[in-house]
Amino acid sequence: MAFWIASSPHNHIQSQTSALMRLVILATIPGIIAQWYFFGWGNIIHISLAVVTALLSEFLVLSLRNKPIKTELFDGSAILTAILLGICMPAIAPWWVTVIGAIFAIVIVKQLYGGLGHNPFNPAMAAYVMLLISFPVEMTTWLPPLQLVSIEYTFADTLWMIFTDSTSLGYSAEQLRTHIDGYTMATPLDTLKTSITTGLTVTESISSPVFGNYFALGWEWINLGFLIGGLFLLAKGAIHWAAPFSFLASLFVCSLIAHLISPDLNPSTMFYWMSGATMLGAFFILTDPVSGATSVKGRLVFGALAGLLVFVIRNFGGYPDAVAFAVLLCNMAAPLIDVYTRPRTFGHNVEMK
Amino acid sequence: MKLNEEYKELAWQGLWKNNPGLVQLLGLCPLLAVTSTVANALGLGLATLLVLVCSNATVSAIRQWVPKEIRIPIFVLIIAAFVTCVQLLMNAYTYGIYQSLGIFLPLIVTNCAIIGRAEAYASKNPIKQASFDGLMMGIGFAAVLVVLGAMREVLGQGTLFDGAHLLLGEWAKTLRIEVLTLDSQFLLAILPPGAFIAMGLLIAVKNAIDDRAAKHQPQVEEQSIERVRVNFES
Amino acid sequence: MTTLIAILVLGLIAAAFGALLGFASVKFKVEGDPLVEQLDALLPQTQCGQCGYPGCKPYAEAVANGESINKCAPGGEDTIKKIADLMGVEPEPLDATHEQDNRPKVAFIIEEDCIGCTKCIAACPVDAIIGAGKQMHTIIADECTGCDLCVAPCPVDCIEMRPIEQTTKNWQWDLNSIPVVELD
Amino acid sequence: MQSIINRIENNQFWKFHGGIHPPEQKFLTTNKPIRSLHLPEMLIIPIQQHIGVAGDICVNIGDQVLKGEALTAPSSPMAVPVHAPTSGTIEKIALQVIAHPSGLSELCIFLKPDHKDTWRERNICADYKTLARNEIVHKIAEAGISGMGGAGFPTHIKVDSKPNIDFLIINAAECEPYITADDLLMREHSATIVQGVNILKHLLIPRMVLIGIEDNKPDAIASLKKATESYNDIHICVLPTKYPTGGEKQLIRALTGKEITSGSLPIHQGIVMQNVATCFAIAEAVIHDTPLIKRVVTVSGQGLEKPQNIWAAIGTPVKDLVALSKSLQAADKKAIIMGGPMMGFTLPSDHVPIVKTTNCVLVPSEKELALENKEVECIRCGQCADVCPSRLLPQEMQWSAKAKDHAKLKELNLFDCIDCGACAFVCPSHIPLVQYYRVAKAEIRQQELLDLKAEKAKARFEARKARLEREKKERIEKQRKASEARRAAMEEKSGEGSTAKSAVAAALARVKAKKAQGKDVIEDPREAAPEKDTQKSQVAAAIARAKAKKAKAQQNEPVSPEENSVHPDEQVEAEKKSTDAGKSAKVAAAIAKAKAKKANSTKRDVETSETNKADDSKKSAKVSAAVAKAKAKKLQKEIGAEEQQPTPIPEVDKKANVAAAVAKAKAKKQQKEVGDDEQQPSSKPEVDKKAKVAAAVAKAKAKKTARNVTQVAVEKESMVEELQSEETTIETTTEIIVEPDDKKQRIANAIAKAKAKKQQAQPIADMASSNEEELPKEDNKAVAKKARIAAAVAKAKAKKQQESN
Amino acid sequence: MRIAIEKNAKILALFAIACTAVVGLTYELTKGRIKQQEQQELLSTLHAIVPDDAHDNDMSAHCISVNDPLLGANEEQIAYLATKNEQPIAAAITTIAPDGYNGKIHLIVAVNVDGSISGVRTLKHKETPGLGDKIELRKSDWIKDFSGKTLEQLLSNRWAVKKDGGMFDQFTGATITPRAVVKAVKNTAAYFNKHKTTLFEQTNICGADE
Repeated sequence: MAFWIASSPHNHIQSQTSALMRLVILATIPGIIAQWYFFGWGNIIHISLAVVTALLSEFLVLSLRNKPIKTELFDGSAILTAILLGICMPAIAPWWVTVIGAIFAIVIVKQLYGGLGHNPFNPAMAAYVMLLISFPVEMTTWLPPLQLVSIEYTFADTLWMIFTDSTSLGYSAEQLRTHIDGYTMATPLDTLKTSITTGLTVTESISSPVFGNYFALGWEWINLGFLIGGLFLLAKGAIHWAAPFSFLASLFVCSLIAHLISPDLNPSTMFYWMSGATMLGAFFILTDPVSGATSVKGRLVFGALAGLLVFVIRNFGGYPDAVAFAVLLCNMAAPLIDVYTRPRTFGHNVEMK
Repeated sequence: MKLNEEYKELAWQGLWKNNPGLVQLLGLCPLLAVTSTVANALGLGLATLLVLVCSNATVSAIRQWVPKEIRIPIFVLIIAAFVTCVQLLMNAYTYGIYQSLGIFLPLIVTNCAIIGRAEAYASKNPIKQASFDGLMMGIGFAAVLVVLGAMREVLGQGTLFDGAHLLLGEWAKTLRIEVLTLDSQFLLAILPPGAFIAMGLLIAVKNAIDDRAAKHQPQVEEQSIERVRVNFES
Repeated sequence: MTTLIAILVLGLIAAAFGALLGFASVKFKVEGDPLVEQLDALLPQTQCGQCGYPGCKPYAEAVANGESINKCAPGGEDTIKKIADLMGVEPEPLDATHEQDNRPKVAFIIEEDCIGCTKCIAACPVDAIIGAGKQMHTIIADECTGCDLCVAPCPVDCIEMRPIEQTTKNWQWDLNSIPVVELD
Repeated sequence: MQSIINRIENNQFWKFHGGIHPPEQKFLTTNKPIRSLHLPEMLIIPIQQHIGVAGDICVNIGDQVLKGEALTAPSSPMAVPVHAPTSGTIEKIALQVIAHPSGLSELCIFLKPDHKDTWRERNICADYKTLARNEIVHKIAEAGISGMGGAGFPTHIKVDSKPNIDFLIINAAECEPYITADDLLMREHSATIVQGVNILKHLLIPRMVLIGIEDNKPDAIASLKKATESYNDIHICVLPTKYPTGGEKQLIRALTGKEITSGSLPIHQGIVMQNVATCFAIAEAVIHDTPLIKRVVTVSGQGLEKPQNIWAAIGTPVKDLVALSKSLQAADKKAIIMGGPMMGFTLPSDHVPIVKTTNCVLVPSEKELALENKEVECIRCGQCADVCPSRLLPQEMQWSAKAKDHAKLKELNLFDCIDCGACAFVCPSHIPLVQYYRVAKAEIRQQELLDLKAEKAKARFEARKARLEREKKERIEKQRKASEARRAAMEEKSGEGSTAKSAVAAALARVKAKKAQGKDVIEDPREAAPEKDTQKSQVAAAIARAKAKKAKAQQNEPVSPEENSVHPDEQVEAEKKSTDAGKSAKVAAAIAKAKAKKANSTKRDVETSETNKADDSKKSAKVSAAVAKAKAKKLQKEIGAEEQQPTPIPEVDKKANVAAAVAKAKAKKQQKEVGDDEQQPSSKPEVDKKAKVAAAVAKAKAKKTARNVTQVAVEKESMVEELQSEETTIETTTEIIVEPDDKKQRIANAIAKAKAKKQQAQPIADMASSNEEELPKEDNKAVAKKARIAAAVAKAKAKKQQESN
Repeated sequence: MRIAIEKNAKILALFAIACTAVVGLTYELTKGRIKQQEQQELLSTLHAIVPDDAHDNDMSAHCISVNDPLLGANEEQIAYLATKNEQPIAAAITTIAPDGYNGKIHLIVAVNVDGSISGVRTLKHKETPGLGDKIELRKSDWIKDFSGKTLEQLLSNRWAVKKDGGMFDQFTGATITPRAVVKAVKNTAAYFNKHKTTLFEQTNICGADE
């Protein structure tokens, strides 16, 4: 007869890390749908490609490291990383870019640092940045929103494009990317940045059709999709409110000040919120607990710093969007933030009343 | 025989076991900055090698006359003198590579590998061994440079020995190998971050090889040693 | 000409700095070796001599002079790690020749057999044995470092090393060590 | 202060950080009354059930005890007695697995109830107010009351504190899931509890009495409110249910808003906290003179058919309680938790007895608790930090604990962790955080102890070194003075001061001295010493001293105080230096013990010597046997060194027994002095031959024989020794009887024995050489027999020789 | 103490003198060769942007120092002058494109007296390898596009990269670098046109010392 020996506590909340991951994956769906609606099948193809690559490379590394494959492979973290990376890819980027990115994210950024829980950087963002600086051409093959395309393309075309560099009808990426008015597509952020460098004012710049009726055609809805997903996660308690809140607030404050000072050179705050990867970053990247700060105070600082960095890089940096860079910089700062925002232990430094 | 053993050990130390690039991690700045192509790496490697051998020999030759307190300034003087000479010579005779190595050539002065060897080895050993040590350490360092350069050049440009003619003369143009034809360059490999990552991988590979070697080596059962008794009266 | 001036100027500067260094070397001479003290503080002070040195301090001195750091058997891996940290070197596994049962022990005198020869008293590096000639000896367990130096000199083999018993007070929360009672 | 009181009076309380809401599961037992006491077949009463030290057992096996009789007597203020929960017989006093997570055993008293339940005499005290304060405290101490909430701190110490108590807090929170023992106690015995509270109030005179209770116990609240209706100064403070409200610091924070500084006790801030069950026990003890012999235990869990609260006698095995509630668990797979699910520990055996701190026995069903370990990597989600009531950073501590970074752990205030388990409860990665902390805490404590010990050892080592140094100096000084005086005398006498001659004389003297030492061990070396030359006297003196010591040991002389008693004296001195009074007492005790034992044995010696000669000599025989054995052993060992020595010993024929000693001494000297000399390769065949001859003659040239012996017989040494200790001890005994008081004879005997041993070994050696290396065991026995015979022969011869000499 | 000071001072001075002497010697020995190398480099560049047969003077020995905000930065720049029969033909002006992607791009722009561009070369830059470095002749012929562009083109709106509606290609993925270069060339040409009359009258600062 054997007695069961274990350490207290003997009961446990039923939540699990993998369940948490699944919830986050679920929450990306509205954003992905918006992306699909505006930019076609490209991202969904990239997401699937990234997921497959990520799982394969995770499997490979886990078996090399003699880790329990069954539990760790499907804990959802690799899949989530792959999905986030896939979302960030330009819709018709070549397939190998995504594959390299996913491998980099899993093998170098995650597993080489020790696997889940040990990576100092957000794997998806690190991979995205790596791709961006390595393959700037491929990583800027943005498509115009479907409303603006000059050449209609289908799912098959996109697939063809991603894997062979041209559609089945022989159109090149360059042609696909051309607007109805003949311009090659860039993201609204990129367009704005270019226009401002050429001396145009914001109001002049945003007359371009890529800005649509509101802020950024297509992108605003995608951001809205991720916002909805993020709110869902908040409601479910899967993510902590502090980082997204302070990130958005800080971005808001920075851009508002800039806009008030010089409205010609700085777009409105809502443009900052609703373009680029702002919402994705706020609710899905900055809330990554592994690479972020841990305490509430720390998360507030972390988010605020990220917001400031996004604003600074978008305005003064070389790249149009900045979320990935800001996140990586903040990841680097996270341990430091943690040290300085350590809560006062109960019973220590008690102020004598 | 014994001397032979010593040289063997020196070579082993310099080329592998205590490699200045991979193990001591000395001189990282030029190591990471100029290794975007094999030609650059080789140029800097050779320059460093030359300086290392000369400085080791000189330091060893003068070691008896150098008081302990001022040894470092003297080593620095010697190294700086050699580096400047090498720089001038390269400027005069290999202008192309001199231009592409740019600032990193005078930076050899601050390459810790050189002063490190001067302090750790040359200042305590006879000229022959010291020169040999310099040679081996230099070759070890140059080898790491070249390997790193090759890795980055292949990944980044898809070529090998691109621009070698700047260093070795016109004939070397035939050395250029088109390893891969890339549609687009893998820029990360050429950029400094890529150098860090490649360096990390290189170190990891070396450690892995060492580990494997250590595992395959049968454990030598040592004789148990005599215990020393802390006994004051016997 | 410029070259000559350069030589002259550098020579002067060097002379000045050489003088400065010469002055500094005399003025700020450091005596003693605090490293030995720090090392000695890390060693377990069992004075057992298993490292091949007569006592912990001599071994600390030897380590400071380049002896390998993995010879302290009573200290075990923990001590090696601490020494490695202090010396800025990689920790090494405990020397194979010193590999032995590392559980803390105390000496125990089987009193019936003790003839009172005082040999063990002479051998004990920390004076943890008391007794007098022809008197039975006993060990002050609290002071015993478990070095087992008293075992060999005993002419009647009445000293044995006994592992310190595990009690509820010194239990280390090793759940795997809990003896599960097998019934029936 | 006033603002705090006002706030409390308005029932506005504070919040502490973190906390969790685990499923309460209290419904399993809340609606059933406490089942009355049930006596098991055997009560197992651990002698220590609280924090502090155990008392001394004051009963013997077989004693009849009455209910309530103290079984142990407190030996220190931190000790509380245990009592017999019922009348019966003490069956045994033995080690038994106790209620501790380690599953280790401690001393327990086994009481077999006689089922008469006869009380000892009791002094019922209707009005405690008539008693003096210290009388009440004494009563509480006598009743063996220690905190019944969990830690088990002796209550009499807590209640016997200095004045200026602001708050007396009664902990009725009972925040752990499943446990309803206090709840039920409050419902059924609220009046007694309030009596207990009043006694405490009487003792402590607090400004306010607060009863902290969670809002999930409405019945208990009502019952308490009713019982305290007439007391204005007792406040029932209803707190929201949150785990761990029942934690001491948490409850204080929640009730008074005060934060107890880390490392200090609530009493330092004018707060005393007692558990409700303790209050009940106090009332029982003071008023009804009933010691703490029973308590309410919740026996709960879905692994039981009838979960319930039981009045259990202290010492009832868990098995009985579980049996009463009908376990549903499979017989081959059991899980029993003592305490609640959050902080309780699993039991390795169901024979573990209930102790004073046991409030719950949990028998979970298999699906009820997450049994399998599903630990995955930490993703730094930070939920643990959110729930930590001590505001620690559990995940960072976890990393450091895994890395064994003790300095970092201390920096993170690991020791403020109260082991509440909230962090591990919420961890989505299912990391057993608390276990990591416990291990780390234990390791840190252990390390601190070791450091302390090392520090002490170092001090002692240095002290010893200094002392020896001093002694050596003194010795040299003494010697120098003596030799100077001698030389002066010599010069005076002879009148010849020539240096050459004196050098020769010195050399001669040295040789002489050596010989004297070697030949005649019995001679006091101090007599030989004056002949020595000053120049080399240092070494010689040291050797001489060693020899003198040895000689004394052999002579079995009474101890000369300046020689041997030095050590203990010095030790005592060293002890004093270390300023540990307790320790020096210990040392003194040890010495006394040793002395007593010695005295005893000598006394017995004297007594028995008159009546029984064999007995009389037994002890001394033993001693000499041991010495002889040691010598033989040493000889064997030293032969190796002797091989370096080219000179044979000519005197062997003359005096074999003395030769052995000489050889030994020389070997030792050779080892030291001639150590650098070139080794002369030993000629083995020749030696073998000689050895055979020697064996045949039986009058062995001790040294050479021994040399041979070592060559072959070293492996057999242990066996030989065994035989020797068995056989020769007895034999020498008989020999000693002949002339027990003759010192010389004794030494001779010892030497003879040594020889005998060698002889014993010799045949074995021969056998070994003929039978190749390995000897079967049976052969060994045969050889042993032979050896014995040979030994006897050798001994007889030795004796003869002695007599003839 | 005095002995130590004196000894150290002497030894260190000795070494310093010896080392400096060695360096000085090397310098003296290589001086000529280095000068020659640099000259050769310059000549080959100048030759590439101003055809040999267009002028009859030694351009490398005929230069003036110029400084103007139009030349990118407030730094001394050098203009090498080409003349034929003492008549101004062209000037090769070193200039800086300050708004490169990774800092300043050093260019040399040769402008004919009629205002047309004779040739442009990149001297030094830190643009991203693989993207911006196509301004190097080694990597791409793009820089040659400037050769032969006329004054009219220069003054038109079309003197810009295609993305901004001009006539010059930008490289895939990089607009900033070509934009900077195009702008710098335009500015330099503008500078030349403004000052061409005075430029050729300034005193030569190159050939003087040899």
